[in-house]
Amino acid sequence: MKLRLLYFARLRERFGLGSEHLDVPDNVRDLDGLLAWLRQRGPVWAEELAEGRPYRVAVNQDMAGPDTPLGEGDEVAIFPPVTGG
Amino acid sequence: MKLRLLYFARLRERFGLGSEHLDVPDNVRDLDGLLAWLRQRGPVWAEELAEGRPYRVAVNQDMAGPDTPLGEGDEVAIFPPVTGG
Amino acid sequence: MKISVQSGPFDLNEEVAALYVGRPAVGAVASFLGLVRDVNEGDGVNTLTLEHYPGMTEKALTAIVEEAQQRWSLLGTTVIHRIGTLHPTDPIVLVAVAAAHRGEAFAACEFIMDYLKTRAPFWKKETTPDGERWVDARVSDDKAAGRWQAD
Amino acid sequence: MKISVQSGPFDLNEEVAALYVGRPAVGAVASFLGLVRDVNEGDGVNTLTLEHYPGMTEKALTAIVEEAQQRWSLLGTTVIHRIGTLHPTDPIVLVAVAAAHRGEAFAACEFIMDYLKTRAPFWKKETTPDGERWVDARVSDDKAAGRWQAD
Repeated sequence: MKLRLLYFARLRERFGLGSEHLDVPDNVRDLDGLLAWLRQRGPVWAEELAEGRPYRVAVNQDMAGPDTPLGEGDEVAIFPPVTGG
Repeated sequence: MKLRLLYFARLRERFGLGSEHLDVPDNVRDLDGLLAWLRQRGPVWAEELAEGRPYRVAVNQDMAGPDTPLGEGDEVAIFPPVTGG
Repeated sequence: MKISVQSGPFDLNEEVAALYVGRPAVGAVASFLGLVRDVNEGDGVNTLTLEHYPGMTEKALTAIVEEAQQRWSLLGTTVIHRIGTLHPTDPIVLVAVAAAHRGEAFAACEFIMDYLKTRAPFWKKETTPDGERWVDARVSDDKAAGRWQAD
Repeated sequence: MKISVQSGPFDLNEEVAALYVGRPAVGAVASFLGLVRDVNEGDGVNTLTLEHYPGMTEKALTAIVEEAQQRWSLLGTTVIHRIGTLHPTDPIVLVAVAAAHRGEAFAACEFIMDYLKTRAPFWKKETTPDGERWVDARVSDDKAAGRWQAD
């Protein structure tokens, strides 16, 4: 399944990239699965995306939870809690 | 005792005057006494200053109640509930 | 603290800028603009005339702002209230409050408006197609002011 | 509803006037201006850089304003949020709400700010004398947004 990933703010800097196209294995079906897969990419990923860390995920620009299903072409954004205003 | 009386808004129009200097009898010692004395002046005064009517009184520019004592030269203002803003 | 009772208009930019320009501790300015509406209690309004009690009005507004300053940590407050004859869409009142954070600015701005509505000696007279009439005080304004006493 | 995410400044007079000029049903405009402070968490701030999520930011702000419109009877709403690098005393955000009466305007303005602070994808990075740092989300902002759910 092809996904577009976006990273913002501190996470963009920590991962060293702002966006990427990913082709994830078939067993990645929801957000929980995607996060588990991303954590395998290296220590920075494992650390920043560990459970309990303060990050948020949006799928197709709507806030999403671990059970949110993923589909072909979805835009998934991972970012710290927001601090605008 | 000499007082300066001020009337505002609807009461100013009803009484037909905005301010006056009054010399009230010695038995007028507080606001309650002044109001009783003013009610004797005629039907419009009796009606508008009847107990239970929605008017407010300030003595020397501070909101006052029936027990507020009056002294020589005090400025007493009588007016409807305020409606600014 | 700036308090002004005036017949002429005021400039919102100028008043709000005076609260934060050159004052980098200010993180929030909450402001309220009250305007003449063309309808009140179901009737058309052509003009609105504001009467006040010179002297006591300024004193009452000062007391209201001082009470707000005691309740919240404020960095500046402006209250401007117009008097005389106004027309629909004319600004009547501006309350602007500067603080470090938004919660204080919002609360103080609303508090000042609620108290102004019930404690500052201004009276409104409307001209409608049926003639002139004095605006009656609203029970909801007493309720709005009363809630600050439950704190 | 006007929603703008922009790097340039905005004119408060113009934005507020757009909500009431020629619209005599409007009796109240509550507005909030958020500004860059020169101190945060005890440290000096030289610059503040705002990052956002293009597309989602506008979508989130629209959803917040729509929710406010469902909760209160509003006559107009403007939300402007700046991005890029700003300096102390620079305006960051403007929320202005028009309504017939002040209660609705105040409540909706504060609601929009509270939700913006917790739901709109913006992130602040500060430059202090010790270097750059990302601003942490405040627990108090979550609390402020949470109180609207108790209604």
